[in-house]
Amino acid sequence: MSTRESTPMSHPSGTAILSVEHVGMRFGGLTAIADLHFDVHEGEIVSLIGPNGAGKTTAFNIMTGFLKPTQGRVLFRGQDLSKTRPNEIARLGLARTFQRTSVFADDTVRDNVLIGLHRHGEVALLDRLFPTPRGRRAEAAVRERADAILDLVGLAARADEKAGSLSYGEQRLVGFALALAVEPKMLLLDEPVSGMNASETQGFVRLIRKVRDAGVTILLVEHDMPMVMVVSDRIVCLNYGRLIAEGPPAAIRADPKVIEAYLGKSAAKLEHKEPSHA
Amino acid sequence: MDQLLQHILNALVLGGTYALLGIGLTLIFGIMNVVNFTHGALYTFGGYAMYLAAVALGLNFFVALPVALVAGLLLGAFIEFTLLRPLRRSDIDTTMLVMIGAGIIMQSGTLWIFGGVAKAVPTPFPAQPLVIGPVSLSYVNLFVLAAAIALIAITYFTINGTRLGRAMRATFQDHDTAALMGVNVSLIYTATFAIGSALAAAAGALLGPVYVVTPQMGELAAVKAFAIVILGGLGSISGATIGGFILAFAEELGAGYISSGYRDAMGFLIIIAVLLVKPTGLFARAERIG
Amino acid sequence: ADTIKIGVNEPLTGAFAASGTYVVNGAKIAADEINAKGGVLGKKIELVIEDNKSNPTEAASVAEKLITSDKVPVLMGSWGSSLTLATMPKLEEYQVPMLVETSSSGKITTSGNPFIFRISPPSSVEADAFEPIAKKLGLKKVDFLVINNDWGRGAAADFSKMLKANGVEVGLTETMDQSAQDMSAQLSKLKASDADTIMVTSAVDQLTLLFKQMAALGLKKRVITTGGSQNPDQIIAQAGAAADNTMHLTTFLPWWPEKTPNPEATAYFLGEWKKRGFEFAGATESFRGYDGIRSVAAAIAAGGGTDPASIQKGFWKVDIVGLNGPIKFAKSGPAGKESGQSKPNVYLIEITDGKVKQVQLGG
Amino acid sequence: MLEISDLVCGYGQVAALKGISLTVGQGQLVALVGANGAGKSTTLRSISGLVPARAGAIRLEGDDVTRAGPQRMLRLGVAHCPEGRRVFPHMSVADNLAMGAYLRPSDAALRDDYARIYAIFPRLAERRAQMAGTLSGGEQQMLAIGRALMSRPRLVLFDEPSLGLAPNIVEQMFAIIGSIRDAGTTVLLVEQNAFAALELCDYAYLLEAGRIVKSGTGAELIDDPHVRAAYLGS
Amino acid sequence: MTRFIAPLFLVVFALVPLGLKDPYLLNALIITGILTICAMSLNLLLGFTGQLSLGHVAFFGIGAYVSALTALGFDVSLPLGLRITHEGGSPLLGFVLAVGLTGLCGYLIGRLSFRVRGAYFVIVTISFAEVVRLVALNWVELTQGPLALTAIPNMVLPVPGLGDVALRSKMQNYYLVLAVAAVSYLIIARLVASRFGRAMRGLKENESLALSLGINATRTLTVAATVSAAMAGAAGSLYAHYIRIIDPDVFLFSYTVTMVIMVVSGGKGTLAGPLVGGILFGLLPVALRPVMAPEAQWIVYGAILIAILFLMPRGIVPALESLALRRRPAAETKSAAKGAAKPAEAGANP
Ligand SMILES: Nc1ncnc2c1ncn2[C@@H]1O[C@H](COP(=O)(O)OP(=O)(O)OP(=O)(O)O)[C@@H](O)[C@H]1O
Ligand SMILES: Nc1ncnc2c1ncn2[C@@H]1O[C@H](COP(=O)(O)OP(=O)(O)OP(=O)(O)O)[C@@H](O)[C@H]1O
Ligand SMILES: [Mg+2]
Ligand SMILES: [Mg+2]
Repeated sequence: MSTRESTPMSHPSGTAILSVEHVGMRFGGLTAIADLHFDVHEGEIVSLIGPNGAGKTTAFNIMTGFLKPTQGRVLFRGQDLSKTRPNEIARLGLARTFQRTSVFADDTVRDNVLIGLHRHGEVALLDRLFPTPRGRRAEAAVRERADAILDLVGLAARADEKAGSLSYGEQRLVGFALALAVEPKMLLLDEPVSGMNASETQGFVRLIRKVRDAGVTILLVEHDMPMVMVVSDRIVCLNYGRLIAEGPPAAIRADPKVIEAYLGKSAAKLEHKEPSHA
Repeated sequence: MDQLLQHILNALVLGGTYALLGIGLTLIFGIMNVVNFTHGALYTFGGYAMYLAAVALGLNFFVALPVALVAGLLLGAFIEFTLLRPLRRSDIDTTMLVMIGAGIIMQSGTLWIFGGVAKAVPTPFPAQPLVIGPVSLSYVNLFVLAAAIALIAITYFTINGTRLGRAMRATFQDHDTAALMGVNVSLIYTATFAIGSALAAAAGALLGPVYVVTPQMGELAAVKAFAIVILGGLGSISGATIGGFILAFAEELGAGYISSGYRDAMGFLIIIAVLLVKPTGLFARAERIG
Repeated sequence: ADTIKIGVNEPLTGAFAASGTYVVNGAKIAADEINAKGGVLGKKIELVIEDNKSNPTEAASVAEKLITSDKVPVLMGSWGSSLTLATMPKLEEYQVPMLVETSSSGKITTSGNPFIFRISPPSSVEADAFEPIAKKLGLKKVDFLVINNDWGRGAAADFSKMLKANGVEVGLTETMDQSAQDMSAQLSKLKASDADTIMVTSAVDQLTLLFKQMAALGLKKRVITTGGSQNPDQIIAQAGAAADNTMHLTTFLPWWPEKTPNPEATAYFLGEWKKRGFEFAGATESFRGYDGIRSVAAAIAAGGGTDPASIQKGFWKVDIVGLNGPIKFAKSGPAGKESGQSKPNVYLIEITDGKVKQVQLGG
Repeated sequence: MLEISDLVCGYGQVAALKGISLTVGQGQLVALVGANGAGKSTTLRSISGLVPARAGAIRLEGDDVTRAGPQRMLRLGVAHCPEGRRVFPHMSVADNLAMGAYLRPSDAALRDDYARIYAIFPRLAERRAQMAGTLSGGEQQMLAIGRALMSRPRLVLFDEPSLGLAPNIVEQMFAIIGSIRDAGTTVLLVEQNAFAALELCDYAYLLEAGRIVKSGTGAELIDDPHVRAAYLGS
Repeated sequence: MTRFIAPLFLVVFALVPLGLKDPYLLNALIITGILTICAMSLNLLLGFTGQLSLGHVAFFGIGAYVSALTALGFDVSLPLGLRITHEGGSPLLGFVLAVGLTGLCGYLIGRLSFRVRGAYFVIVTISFAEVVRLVALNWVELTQGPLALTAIPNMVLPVPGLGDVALRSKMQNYYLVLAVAAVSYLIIARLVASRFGRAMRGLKENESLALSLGINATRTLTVAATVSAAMAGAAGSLYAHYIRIIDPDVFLFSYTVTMVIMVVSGGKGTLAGPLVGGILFGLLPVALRPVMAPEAQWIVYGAILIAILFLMPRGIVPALESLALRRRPAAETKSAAKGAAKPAEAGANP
């Protein structure tokens, strides 16, 4: 179950930005994750796949401090996250989206992003208590940033609507915009394209590539195999909380263990469809 | 030693009454998510209903009790129908405030109708206490404890073991989806509030004869009920029961051995302590993120 | 004006509603009686009754309203001590006198407010009156169980002092919250103590509960209540046999009008009380309102004017016989700014077999 | 079996459906595809009575059910498996399934139904007593599907049933939906996995911005250049 | 439109005493003003962070006691033979200490109780208030317990050229309360408009999402609790020096209920809401008093409260806002009404 030795070689340039070190998580009698161990390198897009209930979201929750592992630890840019709280982790530059749509439902889409940008427009107490020109300028700058982010994800037209009234797929984009607002060094995306059709998914692939090219490392959980295969530099596969395979897409696609536990017959289709995505 | 025994016995009896106070509220506050400021007034209502049935109408004590309970049921249904139903989609603070308004009206109405002078409800139980060695206990308290346990058991079974109970839980977790399952959501709202109210009224009807009935009797009772419900974990019947006993023991022993001036503080100190150690209450339910 | 207004500041809603209503009913009887006899200084008196909601802030506001909007030259109020204390700065501000009919806190007459005239006994006065009785009863050791407010605390302090001075041992002092219904913890503790007597101070509702719970716990000690708000008939009706053999310090004996200091007035008051359809039980509390208004009327008559200053002067000249003894104000508090305090009679009664009987102490 | 004509409905001031008409024949599997926000979920919600129609009519086997509430629709045999799982989080897996059979509590066949659902999704059998809110996303989706089937519907409305499911389970799920149809149950399917849905269905509608813009057999839509570009990603 | 409510109120209420000479009404306005300050401070918690404090009266009461004891002096013995004697000092110092100490209490309560949220926070605050009340009641040596602190001096302000001026008249106290209210409003307004305000909003709506965006829940909520408590403490201090007697009844639960009524009826989470609700429910009892029997006053009070919420479930100010919106071109009106199904909302995952 340890295929990880290959990674340093396949990524000679990369230093590990995130290391998951022998993490285990138990809920009562249930082992959700057992001895999970892998690295993500700077600038990579890595996918974490596995059957339903394999422990992917739980792994995200551990990496972002929402759960404390019962065993092992996570390092982000060399820093141990064991005692770090979720908001501090976000400030360190590790942002995430949620599998379940998660937006500030009563606020407009723009206000959502503004909340995400809460660290910007840091103004002095004086400017806070009295509406000084400096304070106003800072405010305008933040709004500009928010609009830029909305433009990027393609929600500019919906900026003034309540996030809660958007359709499911659109709310997922708001979630992504929120994560971008944190200006992360690394993004954890939990099923970002669920609820999107193939064309929308292609648009999203372009989007995350753009984000990656801007220097953001990406760890992706997704069940949309065509997308995973086309976008990932490397794939890590879990089953019952254990790592069962790790490697480049082609290897994973062909791995009998992965096919058996996860891909099913669709593995065959993937090969056949891949070129059309590239 | 004798004193300790007596304190423990007192606490058991008191715990039963506290548990009874708590379970009505745990339905409405814990399951329905309505911060029910009429709980105290419904408790008072039960006391006066008992007074009217037993003293004014001259009914037998054991007949008057179910009469008061049913009166509480009907009043609860009426409150839900007129005050809560139109605000079903409003947020919790809005309904809380409407309940505050209703509570004020009910309490002042009681004062207006019955005056401020306390009323006593006679019980058929012997005045002489049951003496067991060094400790003693009144029969009426014993009856209240038994009735409380019975009501708690019935409620527990209704919520956890029946189709109605399942529909209640489902409705307040996600009412749209419950409607998709074929649940008559409006009926469930009314029924839940009515049952919770009936339990509050039952507590008043049982305790009214033990104490006296006054327009203010519900105030302190309501605050304690909130404490009990939260101590035990929102929406948990067994939690509310245990919470009731914990509070009773804390108060009884606190007053007996620390200071009676701080008697009512004991319960609250325990609550603060428990929540600091276990922020989700004693009987938390599992949540997940992401 | 052709009437003289008297402001009445009482709790008609909230925790003390029952008591405030009793006092107001007594006050109305007095006002009607006075007016039927032609009023004071040739003018009818008019009660301006306001509810202070059992809340000190409201009590102060009500005083303000009565004085400034209704222009009353004199007030009666406000039942509870904290309610009375809250109105006192207003009296000073507007220089208007007030008759205090029920409150017991010592502070009311010792803080140097010359506009205060009180007919109810502070607990120190009650304790002094109890002194000879205590000796005769042969008390050895006394525990206290008191309501946790100024009244209960004051009683515990003053009675303890007096008892200790008389060589009586003082044991525990337990308190109970004003709205508490279950006192079994305190009672169990008292049951286990070695005192022979428990002195209890609280209002009638809580006393009823106490006696029932004492019976349930099998607590059989001598019980003496203080404070005069016991309303024995209600206790008998509601606590039944549990109230038997309890003793009560009281200031009014409506059971035997002939034994009261002013039999004629007592008979009239009780007659009216009954005529108006009130329950006899309330008379023990409402007589304060009756005596209060009569005292105010006497002050107006004695002062000879309807302005606050004349009435204030008039209070010092009041000398009438109330339902519970002579009403005559003695100076109390810092020199130059004394308040008036009248000293009523105090009696000891006992409940036996559901009947009230006076304990004759042969003195 | 189901006939919708000129249906208009929406939320607040927004009209999400601007007059759509579609027909689902008895025993058919009809797919409804469209972009995010097109109004697919709204269509299903208005059929099951969660969102009231503002204009137009919904007919079930000829009877007008435009104003029927969710309870009545379920009694008539229409089950709705909602978007985004919507399981009852603080109830066990078994209780959630029991809620699915709420309207036929004393049916003797209930046991078989549990057994059938557990057989389809063995993971649910393992987690019978677990609180549904703590299940993983995919597990919750399985539960939602199972729950909808518990009412033994004659018409099922599936809203993105493949959402969050692993590829092998998705495959299995499409097979199940096919077999439901084959067993005589009518299905109206909303899916983002448009290719699979169109391959499986008997007939399909394309919804854009609250209007039906195209309809035809699955194969016809798959071959349509606009559909290919906008929904199939090729 | 509702932006102008606060300045309008300020101007109107600054002019009121010039025309109004009735001391009773002035007194009612002063009390209302003090309670409105409390309501504004409660709104910072309830309206902007979504945390309901049903123990807010604790801060009001602590402020009152701290200020009164600072002015009156005290002499207490503590365990370990310690003894603290304080001679009595300036009421202004009392005010400053009241603000500081209640702020500190708010900070500590915030630190402790923001580990719990929602209903649990509610009960921790109720418990805190109840414990504080019982301490005030039972620690007779310090607080005189139920015997009350009396003869509290009026507030004293240093006025250039005049030295220290005791605020004895109603008018002076009125303007003092108005000034403190205005400053409180300004502080809250700026706080809420800042990035800090955005953090509060995020936490209120979806806490785990807010955390994932780097919002520091504990710090944000603690700052809100501290500011909120300090303002309630300031109001308590004003109260003590105005009424001039306090006893443990300043911790009455009904004051908290009044504050909640003011906030929610006016519109929680809006700046002007507590002002509108405060004035309305502060003066309503005054208006009802002359027209009906005491019990009926309460019943009408409750009925009006219910009627307001039936007509305007989100409160008066939000209702005015959406009325103003509706007047504008239809395109802009994505109305406030909450829609039916909300896909993102249901379920356990916060
Ligand atoms: N709080 C919890 N309590 C109990 N069990 C839990 C809890 N959270 C997760 N689990 C269980 O742990 C396992 C892993 O869940 P997780 O959500 O990480 O799966 P996943 O890999 O993200 O699956 P999916 O692809 O379906 O989203 C599941 O079986 C789930 O039921
Ligand atoms: N609760 C609501 N309140 C207000 N508007 C809503 C609400 N739900 C949906 N809408 C709006 O109605 C329109 C249609 O939404 P619907 O959910 O039906 O889309 P959909 O086709 O199912 O999209 P998706 O594929 O993203 O689920 C969208 O513009 C959406 O913003
Ligand atoms: Mg997951
Ligand atoms: Mg949808």
